[in-house]
Formats: sequence, C-alpha cells, structure tokens
Amino acid sequence: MTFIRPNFRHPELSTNAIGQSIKSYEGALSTLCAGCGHDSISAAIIKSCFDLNLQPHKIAKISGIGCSSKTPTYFLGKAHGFNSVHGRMPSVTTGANMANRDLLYIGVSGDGDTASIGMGQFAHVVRRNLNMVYIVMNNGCYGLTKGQDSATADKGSASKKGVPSVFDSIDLCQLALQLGAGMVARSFSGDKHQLIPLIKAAIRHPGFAFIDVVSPCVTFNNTPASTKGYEWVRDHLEATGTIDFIPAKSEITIDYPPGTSRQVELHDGSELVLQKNAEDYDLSSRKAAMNRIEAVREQQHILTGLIYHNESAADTHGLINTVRQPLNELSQQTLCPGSGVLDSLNESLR
Amino acid sequence: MTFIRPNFRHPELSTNAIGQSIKSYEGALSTLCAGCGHDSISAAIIKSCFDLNLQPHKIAKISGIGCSSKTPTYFLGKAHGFNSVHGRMPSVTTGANMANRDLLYIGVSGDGDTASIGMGQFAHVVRRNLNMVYIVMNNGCYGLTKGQDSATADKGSASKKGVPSVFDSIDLCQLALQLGAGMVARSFSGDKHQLIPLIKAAIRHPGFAFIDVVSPCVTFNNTPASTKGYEWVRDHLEATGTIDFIPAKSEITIDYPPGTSRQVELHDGSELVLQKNAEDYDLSSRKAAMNRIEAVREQQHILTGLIYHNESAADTHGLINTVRQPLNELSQQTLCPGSGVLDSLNESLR
Amino acid sequence: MMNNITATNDFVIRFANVNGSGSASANNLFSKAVFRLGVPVAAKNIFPSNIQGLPTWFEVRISEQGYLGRRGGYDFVVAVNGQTMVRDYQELLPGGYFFYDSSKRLPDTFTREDITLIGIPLTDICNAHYTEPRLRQIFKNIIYVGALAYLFEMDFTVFEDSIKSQFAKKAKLIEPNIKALRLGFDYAEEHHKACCGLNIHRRDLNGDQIMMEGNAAAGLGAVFAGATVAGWYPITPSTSVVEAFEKYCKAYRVDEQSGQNKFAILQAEDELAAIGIVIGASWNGARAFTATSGPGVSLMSEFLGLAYFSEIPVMLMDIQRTGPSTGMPTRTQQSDLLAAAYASHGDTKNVLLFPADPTECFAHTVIGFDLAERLQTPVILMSDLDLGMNVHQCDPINWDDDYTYDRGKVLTEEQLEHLGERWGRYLDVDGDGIPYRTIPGTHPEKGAFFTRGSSHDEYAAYTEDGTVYARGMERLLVKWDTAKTLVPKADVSGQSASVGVIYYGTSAWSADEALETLRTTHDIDAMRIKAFPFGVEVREFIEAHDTLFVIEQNRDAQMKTLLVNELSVDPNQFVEVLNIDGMPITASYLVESINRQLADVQSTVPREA
Amino acid sequence: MMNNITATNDFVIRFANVNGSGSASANNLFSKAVFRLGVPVAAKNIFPSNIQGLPTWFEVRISEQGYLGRRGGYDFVVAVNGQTMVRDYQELLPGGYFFYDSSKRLPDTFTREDITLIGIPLTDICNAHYTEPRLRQIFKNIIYVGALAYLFEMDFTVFEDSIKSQFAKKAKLIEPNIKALRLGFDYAEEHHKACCGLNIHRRDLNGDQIMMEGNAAAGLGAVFAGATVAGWYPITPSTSVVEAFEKYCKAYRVDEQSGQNKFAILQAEDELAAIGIVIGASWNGARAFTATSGPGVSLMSEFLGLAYFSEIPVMLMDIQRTGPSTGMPTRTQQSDLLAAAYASHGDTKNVLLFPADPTECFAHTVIGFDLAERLQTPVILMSDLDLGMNVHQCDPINWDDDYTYDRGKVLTEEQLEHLGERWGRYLDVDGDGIPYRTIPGTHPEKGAFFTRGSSHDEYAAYTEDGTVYARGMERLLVKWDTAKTLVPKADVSGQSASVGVIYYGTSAWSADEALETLRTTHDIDAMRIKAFPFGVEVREFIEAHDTLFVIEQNRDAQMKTLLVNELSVDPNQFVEVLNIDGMPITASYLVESINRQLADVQSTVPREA
Ligand SMILES: Cc1ncc(C[n+]2csc(CCOP(=O)(O)OP(=O)(O)O)c2C)c(N)n1
Ligand SMILES: Cc1ncc(C[n+]2csc(CCOP(=O)(O)OP(=O)(O)O)c2C)c(N)n1
Ligand code: SF4
Ligand code: SF4
Ligand SMILES: [Mg+2]
Ligand SMILES: [Mg+2]
Repeated sequence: MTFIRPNFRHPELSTNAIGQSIKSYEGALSTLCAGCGHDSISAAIIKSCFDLNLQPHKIAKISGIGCSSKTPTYFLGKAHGFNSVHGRMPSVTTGANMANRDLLYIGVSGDGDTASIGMGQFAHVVRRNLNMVYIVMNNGCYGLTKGQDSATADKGSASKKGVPSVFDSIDLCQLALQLGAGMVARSFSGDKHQLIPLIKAAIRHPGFAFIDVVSPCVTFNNTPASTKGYEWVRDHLEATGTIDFIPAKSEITIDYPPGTSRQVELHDGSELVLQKNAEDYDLSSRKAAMNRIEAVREQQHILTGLIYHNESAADTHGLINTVRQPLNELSQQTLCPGSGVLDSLNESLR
Repeated sequence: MTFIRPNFRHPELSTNAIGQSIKSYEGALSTLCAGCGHDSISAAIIKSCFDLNLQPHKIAKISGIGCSSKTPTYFLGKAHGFNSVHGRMPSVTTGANMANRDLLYIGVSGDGDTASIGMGQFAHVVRRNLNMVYIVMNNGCYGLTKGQDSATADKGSASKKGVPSVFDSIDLCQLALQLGAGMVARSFSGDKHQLIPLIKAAIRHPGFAFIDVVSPCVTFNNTPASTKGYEWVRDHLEATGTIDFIPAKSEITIDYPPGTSRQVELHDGSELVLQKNAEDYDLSSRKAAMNRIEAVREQQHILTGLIYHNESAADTHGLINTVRQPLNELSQQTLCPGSGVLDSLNESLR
Repeated sequence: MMNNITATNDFVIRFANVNGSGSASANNLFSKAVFRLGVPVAAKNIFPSNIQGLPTWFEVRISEQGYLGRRGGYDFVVAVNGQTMVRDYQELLPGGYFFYDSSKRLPDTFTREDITLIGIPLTDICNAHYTEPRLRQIFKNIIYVGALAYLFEMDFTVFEDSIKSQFAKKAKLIEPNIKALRLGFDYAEEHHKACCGLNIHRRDLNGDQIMMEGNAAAGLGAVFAGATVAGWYPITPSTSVVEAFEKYCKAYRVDEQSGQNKFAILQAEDELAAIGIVIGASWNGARAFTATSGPGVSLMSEFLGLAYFSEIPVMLMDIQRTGPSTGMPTRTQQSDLLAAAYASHGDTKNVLLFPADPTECFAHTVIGFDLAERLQTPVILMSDLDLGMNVHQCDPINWDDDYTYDRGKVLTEEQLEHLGERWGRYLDVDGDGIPYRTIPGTHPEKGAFFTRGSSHDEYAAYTEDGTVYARGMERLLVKWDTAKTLVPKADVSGQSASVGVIYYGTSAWSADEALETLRTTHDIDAMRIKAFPFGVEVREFIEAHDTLFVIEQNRDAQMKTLLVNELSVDPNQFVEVLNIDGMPITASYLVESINRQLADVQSTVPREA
Repeated sequence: MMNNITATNDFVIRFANVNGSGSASANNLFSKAVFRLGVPVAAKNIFPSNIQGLPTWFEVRISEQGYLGRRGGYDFVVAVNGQTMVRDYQELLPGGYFFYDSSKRLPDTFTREDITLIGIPLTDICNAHYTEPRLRQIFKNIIYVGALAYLFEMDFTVFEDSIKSQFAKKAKLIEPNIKALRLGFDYAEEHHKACCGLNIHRRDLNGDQIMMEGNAAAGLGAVFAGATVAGWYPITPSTSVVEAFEKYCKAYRVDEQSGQNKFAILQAEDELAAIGIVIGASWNGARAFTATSGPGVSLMSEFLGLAYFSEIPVMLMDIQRTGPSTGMPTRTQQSDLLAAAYASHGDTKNVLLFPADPTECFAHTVIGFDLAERLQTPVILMSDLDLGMNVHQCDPINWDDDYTYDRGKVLTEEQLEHLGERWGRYLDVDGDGIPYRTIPGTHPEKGAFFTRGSSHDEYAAYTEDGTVYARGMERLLVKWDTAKTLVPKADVSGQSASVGVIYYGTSAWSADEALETLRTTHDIDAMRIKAFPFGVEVREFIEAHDTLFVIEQNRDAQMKTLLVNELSVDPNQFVEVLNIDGMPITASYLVESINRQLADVQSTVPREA
C-alpha cells in the first residue's frame, strides 16, 4: 500500500478526558471500496472509544476473514489486533479473554464469517456469555469473494449477479437472543447517531453484547432488487428509537408509557435513553424482543435499535469462577506447585 | 461381537401391507448399555417404518459419531447406513439427498453431535429445508466419551461427576423453529405412544422434520441431580397431548376449542390426532410455538409433542429446482453435452 | 547512449492499474487482440486480495516462439497507477518503454535515461470527451489500448471486431468504445510516431487454439464428466470453477420442457459441509465434486480421511494459492502437495492430478471422476491460481463421443440378484485391492451395508480385531498399487542424458521454454509428472538419471518429498529448483538456476547407451 | 505329556472381561498388588469403543527383569467373559493356565490337553454370599483376584492394605471387599492346591517408582508448566489429559481465600474452537494448551497453519489412536506423525515431541511449553493411547525449584519504553530466526501490532510483495534450524555397530527389551528419537550406520519419511519394522522381525573403529 494518510491535524484538535485526540483511536487507511458501509462502522467504533475515554492499548480487536474482518486494521492502531481465520473469531476471542479478563474485546465479523462458517462458534460464544463486543458487519453477501449470497441475504433479494436468493435468511439477532445474549442490538452503518450509542452500550455491557449492523456492500449488493442495498435499507428501516448516550447517571426505568423516552442503565452506571415508538417495548424481556423482531420482519421491515438488554448474567469468568487477576499475569511462583507437593503425590501413586 | 440374536420367530408373525414382518425393519443387536434410551428410539423407528409399510431398502440412515449415532446399525438392516464423522451427518445427508431425492433419509444424531460440533451444519440443513427426518437422541451428555456435559445439559444439572453445568442449555427445538424447520417435535424415548406417531409424521412430512427426543443416558446421566435422568424427566414431563396416528383420511382442522382433540393432516393425506391440553395451541404459528416452549420451560418443564407443523415450504430440491428424476439415475447421455456443442464453445473462446 | 529494445512479436508488457477501475476488461481486450492476430500470447493477472482501490498488474507476454510461461522482466510498462508508478518505472528493463498518463507531469525523480517515455494525456483526453465520471473512468482504459494498437502497429480492425462481438447484445455501447480506441490510437499516431521499437504483427501461429481459464475448463470438465452434485464454499482462487460449472450446466443441463435442472449446486456453509455433501452424494451414486483452495483443504482433511478409509469416491479440485494459512490469497503456489497427498491423521494416501494447462484441466477432471469411482477414493486435482484464474492459450476442448464413463465396480440390482457367494463390501475379489460397492436403494434384500469411518471387516461390519483391521489397511496399499497403473502417465522427453529435469503443473510453460535454452548447451532429459501415485515410468526416469532437478513452486520441495518417500530413491539425487514468491515461475529464473547448479554437478555427459 | 509353564515373577496374565462389569478396578487391584510386592509390572487395558457389554481385556505382564513392554502370548487367562471364551482359550500358550467360572460346565469343544484348567465357581460363590445383583456383579471380580492371590502365592496382606487405603473414605466397604478376596483365596486353596506353576514373590525391584497414566502425567506437567488456559473437546484417548489437568488444578491452583480458580478450562464446542481458544490465549500471553486425538488434529489443521505462519505458541497434545478416520478409537498407534509435522496447507513444519513413559510425558509437557514460547510455534506432544491411558510403572515425578520457565522473547513494558530502533514483530534481530513479540496491553504507545495469517512484512504489516513474503518464509526455516538445537536430544546407545535400531515413543519398552535379546547375537546400536526436528545427533547416528531398522506403530513408516525428508538420507538405508494392528508392539515381534531381516542384510560385523 502506498497510501499515505495526511499526518497534519489541527493543533487544537480536541482531546478526551484521558488527554487523547481522536487520532489515537484511528488505524491504517482503509483499503475497502469507497463508500463501503464497513468503513462507517469503523468510524463509529473510533468515535465510541474516544468518547468513552478508553485507553487504546487496553483494547484487543479480533476478527475472522472478509472485508469486514479487515476493518480492525483501520481503527485503533494502538491496540493489538488479530485477523484470524474465517469464522473463528469467537474462539480466538474466547481464549484471549480467558488469558486476560481486563482488556476490552471487540470482535468484528461478517455475515458470511458468522452466519455460515462461523455459526457454531457464534452460537457457543453467546452461550458462554463471553465478555466482549461482537459486531457483525452485515451486508448480506460475501464481499471479499465477490458477492455470493450469505445466509443473511433476504430470500428473494438479488445479488450483483441478479439471481435471487432462494433460502430463508438467518436473523442473527434472533439467534443471539435465543442463545441467551445479554445485549442484542441492530443498527445501520450509515446511521451514526444510532450506532455510536449502541457501540458504547455494548462496550459497557458486562458480558456478551451483540450488534448486527446492516452495512451495505456498495460493490456487490447494490442492485435495485437487493434488500440490503443502501436505498432499500433506508426506505425499509424501522428504528425502535433514537438512542443517545449519556454518562453514568440514573437507573433503568421499566414502567413508562408509549411515546415517551426510556432510560436503560448500563453496567457502569451510565445510561442509554431510548426514544420509544408509540408501541410499548420491553427491553428486558427476551420473549418480547423475539416477538417484536418477528413482527417487524413480517412487515418486511428491519428492526433496529437496542433490542434486548439484561445485565444480570455472569460472564464466562464468573461462570467458571476464575480469579480477578488476569491469568496471564500470574507468576510462575503462583502457578507452579513446586517440588513441595511431589512427595505426597508420588507416594499416592505407589 | 459374539452376540447372536435368536433367529426364531413365531411363524404367524404378522406382516404389514407390503408383506414384510417387523423383522425386516430390525437391525443388528445393540451394543449400547442395557436400558439406554437410544434403544427405545431405535425400536420406535422400526415400528414406525413397519406401520408405514415402507420398503426398507428405500431408506438411508445416516449419523454422526456417538452412542446415538451408532443406533442406525441397530435398526433397518436392509437399508444402507452411513456412520460418518462427528457432527457432520447433515452435510452427508444433504449430499445423499441431492443425489437421490426418492429415498427416505433418516438422520440420527446426538446432542453433542448436533448442538456442539454439529451446530453449523444443523443450522444450515434446517435453513435449506432438506427433506429428511432429523432425530436427536438427546441425553444432555456425551455418552460415548463418558458423560461430559453437552450443550443441551440443563444449567445446574449434574452429570455423573456431580459437577453442575454452569452454562445455559440450548433448546434445539427453538433453534430449529427459529431457523425455519417445517416440522418440530419433541418426545421422550420411553413414551412410545407419543414417539411413534411423531416419527411417522416426520417421515411423511415433505421437508425438514426435526424431533428432539429426550433419551436418558442410564450410565452417565442418571444421578438424582441430573435433569435428564429417567425419573426426573418422567416427573417433569409436560406433554402437549397424546398423538395417535391414523392413516390418510381427513384435512387439518385449525379452529377447535380447548380440551378437544385436533387432527393434523399430513402431506400424504394421513393425519395426526392431537389431544389438546386445556390451553389453546396453534400448530401452524411459529411465534406461538416459540412462546409456548419458552413458557413451559420457564416452569422448568419440558414441552413434548408436535410443536410446529407447516408443509407449505418447498424442500431443497424445490428451491433449487432440480428435475423430478433422481440425479443419480441420469445417464451419461443425458448428462454429457457431447462433442456436439464443442465447435461453438471452442469458437466462442477464440 | 540508449539502446531501445526492438522486437516483433516477442516482448513483455506490464499494465499497472488500480483494482476495480475497469482495467481488466481493457487489458483482456488487448491480449485477445494479440491472440486474434495469430500471435501466441500469455497473460497473467496479478491482483490484490481486495475489491477496489489497490494496485493490480496485468502482464502480457507476446511470443512468436509460443512461449507461454512468464519470461521475467518488462519491456513495456503501461503505468496508470500512481500508487506503484515508482516501482513500475524502476522495474522496466533498460531500453524499455514507459507509457504513462501525461496529464500530470512525471515527478522529477523519474530520471532514467535508459528508457523511452511515452506520455499520453489519458485523463485530459477523457475529460475532453466525456463528462460522466463513470464513463471517464472506463474509457480511460480503452483509450490506452487504442494507443497501444498504434504503437505496436497492430491491425486496428481486430479491435473493432472484438468490440463488436463483445457488445453484440448491448449494441449502443459499441460505438463509444470504438471511439475511445480511436482517441488513443490517433493521439499516439500524432505524438509518438515511430518511437516504439516493439511490434505485434499478424501471424497465423495459433491454429485452432482457444483462450480459456483453467477453472472454466475444470468446470466444463465436470459437466462433461457427468457430475450432478456440487457442494462448495467460496474461496479465491477456486470460486470460478463452480461458477463455470453452473454456467455450463445452465447452458447444457436444463430440461427444456420443465425448465428444471439436471444438477444440484449447493453453496455450503463451509468447506466441511461442502465435502460432506460430495461424500454423501458420491456414496449415493451421483458424481459429485467440490473445489477449494488451501484453507479449504485443511478444513476438509478429516472428511478426506473418512473417504479414504471408507472408500468413497471424492473429486476435489484444489486451486492452490500461496500458503500457509491465509497467505497470499491472490498469488499462486504449488504448496498443498503434502497436505493433499497425506491428508488427515492416520495412514492415508490420496490420488493427485497435476494439470498443466486448461485443456488438461478439462481432461484431468474427466479422468479424475473416473479414477475416483474406479478406485473408490479421493482424487484431488492440483491446479493453482495461475492456471485457474488466468486466461491461457491452449488446445481446444475435445470430446470423444465413444468414450463411456468408468463408473467403477458398482453392483446393479441384476448383479446383486444373481450374486453367487456372499458379497462383501470390502472384499478384494479381483486382487486389485478394489472391492465392489452398492448404491443405496438398489436391491430390496441384497447389498445393503453400513459405511463407517471406524474399522470394519470385509463385510463392512464393525470390528476391533486388529488383524482384520490391518488386513484392510494392507489391501488399501494393493489398491494404491493399482492406482499407479491407472493414473495419467508422466510425459518423458529425451532418454540419453545423465541429467533430468522434473516438473509438473503450471511450471510446465516456463520449464519447457527453459529446457529449449538449456539444451543448447547441455544434454538434459525431462519429465512432466501428471499424477500421484507415480507410475513405473517415473521410477524408471529417476533411476536412469544421476542428477534430477525438481522444479517446484513451493518452499519445501514437496514433490521431491513425495518422490523420495513413495519411490524410496536417494534424495541426494535431486536438486531443488524452487520458487516461492507467489508469482508464476519464470523461464529465465529456471535457466539461470539450473545452469548455475549444473556447474556444481560433476558429470553432464551423456551416459553410455 | 503336558509341560506346565513354571515361572516366578515372569509371566503374562490376561483377564477377559465384559465392559462395564466393574472388572477394571479389580484388575487394577491385582496389578497394583504386584507392583507393591516390589515386582515390576506392566498392565494394558484393551477396551472396546463402547460403554457397556462388550469384551474388554486386561493384560498384565509380571517381569522381574523389568521389561515393561508387551511380550506377546499369555501364560494365564482369567476367562470371565462368555463372549470371548473360545478365543481366550485358544490363544493361551501351551502349558498355560485357563482360569474360568466353573459355575457353568465348560463346553465340550474345550478339549485342549496342553493346558491346565482352573475352575472356580465364581457365580455360585457370589450367589451364595450376596443377594443384591449389583453386589454379586462387583464382588465376582474381587473373588477371582482373591483366588489369584492364592494361586500365585502372593502375600495376602498387600491386598488387604490396598483395599484399606482405597476405601479409606468409605470405610464400610472395606470389610465386604476383604471378605470377597478371602472367598476366592479360600476356594482356590481348597480346590487348586499347587496346581499353578506361576508365582509372584516379594522383591524390592521397584525402588521409588510410581504407577501413573501418561495422560495424568501430561496434565500434571501442564499444571507445573504454568498453563492457565485449556480449551478442549472430549475424544478418546485424550480426554483424561484435561481431566487430570483439572484435577491437579483443583488441588493446587484454587485460591484459598476466595475459592477462585487460577486456571480456565473450557470444554469447547469442537476441536476447531478448542485450538482457537489456545491460540487466542497464547497470543494474549497465557500458557495454554489443548489435548486431542487424530480426528481433532485433522480438524485443527487450518488453525495450526495460522499459528505456524503468524508465529503463535501452541501446545497441543495428540494422544494418538488407530487411524485413519474414526479408525479404532480404543486402540493405539503412532500414525499421526505426518499429519502433525506438516499440518495444514502450504509449507509448514511443526515441532513434535515423543515421550516414552509417563515421567517423560510430564517432562516433555514442561519442555513443550518452553519450546512453544521460545520458538513461537506449535509444539505437539505425540503421545498415544497405550502411553496415555494405561497405568505405567515409571520414575517418580521430579521438579527442580530453581528452574524458571522460558517464556521466550516477549518484550516488557520497560523494554518497549527504552527500545532504541523501530521494533518489528517479525524482524530477526538475533539471527536465530526468532523475532520478539509483545503481549496486548503491555505499553500505551509501543508494541501494538496486527497478527494475521495473511502475508506480512517484518513490521507485521500486510504485504503482497512476493520478495517480502519469501523472506519471511525463509526466516521460518532459520527458526527451524534453531529448533533443532533446542529440542530434546535423542538417546543413543552403542556406537560401534554397522546396524542401528531407531525407535520412539511407546515402542521403547519393547524395543529396549528386544535389543537385549538381539544384542546377545548381534552388534547393534540404538537410538531413541525424542523430538522433531532432528538434532545433529540423529543425523550422525544415521550416517554412522549402514542399516537402520526403524520401529514404528503405523503402516506407512511415517518417522522414516520424516527422517529421509528432513535429513536427505537415502531411504534404502532403512528397514521398516512396522506394527499396525492397534495393539502395542511386542518385544517378541521385534526380535523375530529384526532377526529375520538382519539375515538379509549382508554385513552385521562391527565397523573398524
Ligand atoms: C476457510 C476459508 N474459506 C473460505 C475463505 C474465503 N473467504 C474469504 S472472505 C469470505 C467471505 C466473507 O464474507 P463476510 O464474512 O460476509 O465478509 P464481507 O467480505 O462480506 O464483509 C470467504 C468465503 C477463507 N478465507 N477461508
Ligand atoms: C472430531 C471428533 N471429536 C471428538 C470425537 C469423540 N466423540 C465421540 S462421540 C462424542 C460425543 C457424543 O455425544 P452425543 O453426540 O451426545 O452422543 P451420545 O453418545 O451422548 O449419544 C465425541 C466427542 C470424535 N469422534 N470426533
Ligand atoms: S466488496 Fe463490498 S464489503 Fe467489500 S469492501 Fe467493497 S463494498 Fe465493502
Ligand atoms: S453411555 Fe449412555 S448414551 Fe451411551 S449407550 Fe450407555 S446409556 Fe446409552
Ligand atoms: Mg458479508
Ligand atoms: Mg448425548
């Protein structure tokens, strides 16, 4: 790559509470197609981490293979990244998290990477409630291999080749809900006002947080017949509300009338304010979330927004009861029983 | 194996409509543990095929690896069988079905085989609506490798080792529903009056038919604390009704009051009669089925019976529009374009 | 003093473009024109593993002598990618020509004096003639092709004809394209008269040859071989095999009346499922295949072991790319040999085929299906990115209508009915190690058996008897010996030298060319291997030579490993000639490398007869 | 006339039982008693791949000479499984003893006159003394052990003590068990006085040795080596590695105050996830491992290639079983060498370790973690079912408290802070091919890099530059050369002969024994290989011998392949001595096979010094 990002920034470039400018959260220049939805998601991740005053080097970004999975190169250049193999981001992230529970894990995947080859790992990382942010950049196709339908391609939607997909699409939010994810959301790559607060909420969520981001592939999925294309999505988008992020203040208010706003308190005390549609929407009920997705889909619409949120469950470390200190920090002295125990051990084997 | 099955049968052993005795549907002697639930399921498969007057050699039985996956050796000895590799029964069955759409495909799997290593293939064979019967012999553990928890082990239920499972269990019926299965049912290996009609219904169902059969592992999952043990399951079983099979007669009646029975007409005109609980139960609504499973589970009970049934969707062959004749019967003449087309083809490449 | 390169029909041109800018079709237009002028041409597309905006190169060798491999070096560069301009400039051979978009001045650092600059203001011309950005982008490429037509003195009508046939169905695009060609042609004529010493003049050297991608040929082969089921998962550079299969199936295999398909193609959820589908379908008597690349082969490894041990035909096409791991997904290599030959745990061996051009991709695919069914085992077509994804000039596809598929030892209902003795699925009746199989549903009472990856006796019953197991494993070696007699024989040329060169697959073009050069000074025999396991001719060739150069496009000399291991020959006989940079091996590298190492080898005199 | 076998502390006894009948613990009681009598003992459990009701055998070799491999042949059979009775009867050596449950009359076909029948009415005794079926089942086994104690003249107190310590926590079971032992003892004493010529008399030959399973030792090794993360998926015969790891972690690694674990064990959804977890954890600076068997290795192949190419430490334990495919899951083999050494597509090479007893399983596991981190690459412990799942007599576990883990080249925050030049993740600073790595989160500004399985330059940036790629691949070969100097050295014995024997892993017991015999008539050197790649000593040994027997438990002579391929030695130097029936190789087979083939080999005279 011979691209050179202009190094000059305005001297007064604002910094966040830990004194970092947004530049500290950027990565290498993207090599994705101009206009690719994935780049917008990268930008939203950058902004979210900046806003949340995260230390970039305390973040690990892990992905599979695909255009989407390339994006970790394009954000958080000061964080370690791992572009693993196709469909296996969940297991690599699981291992990483086991080794050091103190980093923030941002897992990035594609719809091919997650809903096809990665389906098994996806299901099981949800089930384990691994403390991570899991973002699917969902373009309904296999971008990097030139536009084949993915399993999230809507039935009847046509890819570049113009042949409509004959199979029912898989709704990853529904699956995540089904498998017990603590936070489930959906957004649209172009809607940063909705996306950034959701990413922030996911980062703060203690446990598995899933965001399915509809992210149009401008190159292979922009035929008029495609249902994931920018226009089509715009037209058909049905948001549950505008979500705005407000730092740590008040508690979740569950009982509130339609047409008003609702605050969802997050793990660290910070909140989401959910602008509610006329219809009631219960964020804490899995069943309601399921039905709502289903109902909205029945109208051929896509439900976006925070769909489900429940912080009560313990994450993997909690479930398997590991020590608070990251395992990768334990010393040989702590880990190795040493010769002391061997006398009795050997004796027990005689 | 030196077991010898007594070859003697009563001379007047009754035969079915195609002149076969039940013996024609049996297989080798089981090498599973005495009392294993899986053997009861084998028996139910044998009885179902006998009752339905199926030609044994027109059945293909395919499995993965596990105690459950061994069972195809123990039924339908006149049918070809394929004990493939762990978790991959769905893809092998898919290939087999593509080659010959005219056989009946009975896929047998375990909860380890399906819900763990086979999760991806399971999800996708459902999505393709492959015309097959998919039976999971669900014992909540890995029988053949000596009793580790599987992903369907109920949280808090303890295996032989007495350590309770810390992860939420995966409900395969819900997943199958979620992914679009046309028929979803659950039963209990010991309840042949419920199981046999369900298997028959699954065989007649044109498309993907899923039966999750709770099948206690007498050896590794029978501790009092385990929730899949025979006693526990018996106690906690909540059946949606007693299902009895009646050959091809009348149509599905959808509107009927609680407390009465309901007939579900199957593909070939034959019917299921569903004895309904006091509560209304809509077999044709996916959403209702989901909610019902969820609701019953919330009471720590297991919903059994036919849970969802919808024959409208085309199976894989229908979706990809293959010819009626089995592909493995097409002759070279039919398949090979021959030299005739090569002149213009070569010319087009100059 | 500058020494301009002058050549007619013998030079190499490199196009330096940006991915996704529409250059590929323009460049193809150019190479096809060379072909249609009757001059042999070899084009290689060197593209990045991304979709848009990164450097991509297109290398065209024009060779009256018919050399179709990479030669090495560039005589002419069409530099229309700013990102790589410096490198493209530097890598041009002395005396070469640097063609660039002169709408912008060349940087001052471009100071070579040993080359000729040919500036054409492509952007300016575009801007002057087109207003829509999309059109500007597209026609810029066509304009430089037009300019080249002038510079190389190419017959302009061949371009016009190409455009006309290409846009036959969108006639309104014909005129603008020809106009763009003209714009380039005219500008060059006006400003760069007689500045270029490279020409492409009409000849009649291409006979009835065609231009085709290896993957298209393999896909077509699968259609002709009667494959009905394909399970696959997208991966560069294999994807186009299945795409071609689908295209040709749609052309030749749709029932006219019902519109229904006489084929089933399933995009699987991953490679494990893809090969599972193939195994299920093959087991059930259909011809089935999948195509993948290295990562897919790794994932398929468990299933390959199952197919080997339970003896199920599998046709797998491995379109190799640069490994290990994700490696360089858009670069070529021959580095999956070991992974394919000995795939999976336990003692296993798989049949490999090594096609060297598209015609052979077609033929080997057809043979592969026969072998897979005859031998009841996996057969892996070891193609590669270079062969699979580049358009190669090659012999036309031929088909003998008298040829019948070899479906192997499959018992019919009739045969089962009249079977004398007890049939055993894994019984070696014929002494060739190949048992008879049955297809599910064939006979109501006879021939049903249980297929398993666990140990089984001759009657397919599960056994844990080590003697029975070992007998089965030994029989598979008998079958392996049978395979040696059935696979395509190696091509041997020469028989008198003490030095031999061994090569396979896409190294053939460059190896053949290099051999011509080497043979002017040395007596050298050559053998192109076409299959694994090796037939007797391979052993004989090796035994007949003291020194054997093995040409491979991998780091670890994997074919050498196979040769030594399977034939028990002394590895010190072999001299490794390896290329691993992901680019197709070049003739010049081969000549240089072999010449250098030949000097080390004592005796190059012919043996006594 | 019958010739009874008579022997003290030197015979083989086979127990023929039914799976799941509770025989295993009785048989272990017996072998442990032999051990406690100070007599070397080797026990092998030959069990079916099912849970209940199928034949299972337990083979105990009692050997005053300390031979711990399989000898071949049975001098005494305890035949309590009706299903296999005929076979057990037939396979007994002439002069041997057939111990059976005489509650039922032996069939008339049991007419051998060259053996001694020892009938004990086990069922009748049980029925007379116990009413509950469960108890009858269990105590039947204990009764025959009691009878054996009498027949072999074993010190009864050793059994009593065993029972007491075994049931220390369920004291009420002690008495009934001793009673059962007594029942057998007394019956035998009464009815079979002095009929048995085989004795086990107290010696003091076992020193401080212990009895342990290889898998338990490997699991313990992982605890001592400081492994904190294990991702795994159940598969016979590897499961007990992780079970042992968990057991010992629970004993030594639970925080006393909080009750929290200083380890994370995750049963993954499959092997791909298991090794993914290991890679993620290793990448993140924890010591992590997984254990599996052949099918798992196949599935892990793609990930192994990633770890090789992106240089991430991986500790993998392959407890080999009989392949290919599902094969014989409960039988042993050494047949995953190629699959492990060259796992995955592309050019790859992995470090292998070959432990030969449980003590070495422990030691190699510890070394393995060091090597994996030092070399930043996968290290695969090649154990097998025989070693892993049988209880072996071996040296005690030792630990040097002065030893510190070699965590390899990992830059600390401190080091990063003061780094002079630009750090490159894949830069070979030291010339040993091993670059420096950093752990995520170490330093706010320095040391972050992007790990990828795609091609990368020295600074971990993505590249499609073939030269850069090739440079990286060549550096990996430099690292490979470094590995040769770090792995455990082969054990060499003798240096004067022209014939050498090469072996590795669990063939060692039988090979050592066979060598003793062979050396009485021939001058033979020997080398036990402990690791791949091979150190210089391996090459030297091979070069110093004309003929090399390679002992392997696989069909295709996979170690020979590795030797020939990596050392470029002539394969014709090697003579293959292979066993593939899934049973541990026997000393008698080795002696017979090597003797026979030695006859073919011309010169067995010692070389001139
Ligand atoms: C094992 C394996 N199989 C196939 C591929 C080829 N491959 C690369 S990216 C990709 C699909 C990517 O689709 P998605 O995850 O939706 O990402 P997108 O490019 O659409 O963002 C595939 C199949 C691979 N790299 N590895
Ligand atoms: C690739 C692979 N991994 C692991 C195994 C070992 N294995 C055999 S059966 C089994 C689990 C079986 O569990 P389940 O499917 O629930 O069947 P069950 O025995 O409980 O009926 C496992 C892990 C295997 N055969 N192959
Ligand atoms: S191909 Fe599609 S997904 Fe990939 S970079 Fe381009 S627009 Fe984005
Ligand atoms: S172990 Fe459990 S599942 Fe397996 S055969 Fe025995 S009872 Fe059945
Ligand atoms: Mg996608
Ligand atoms: Mg199970």
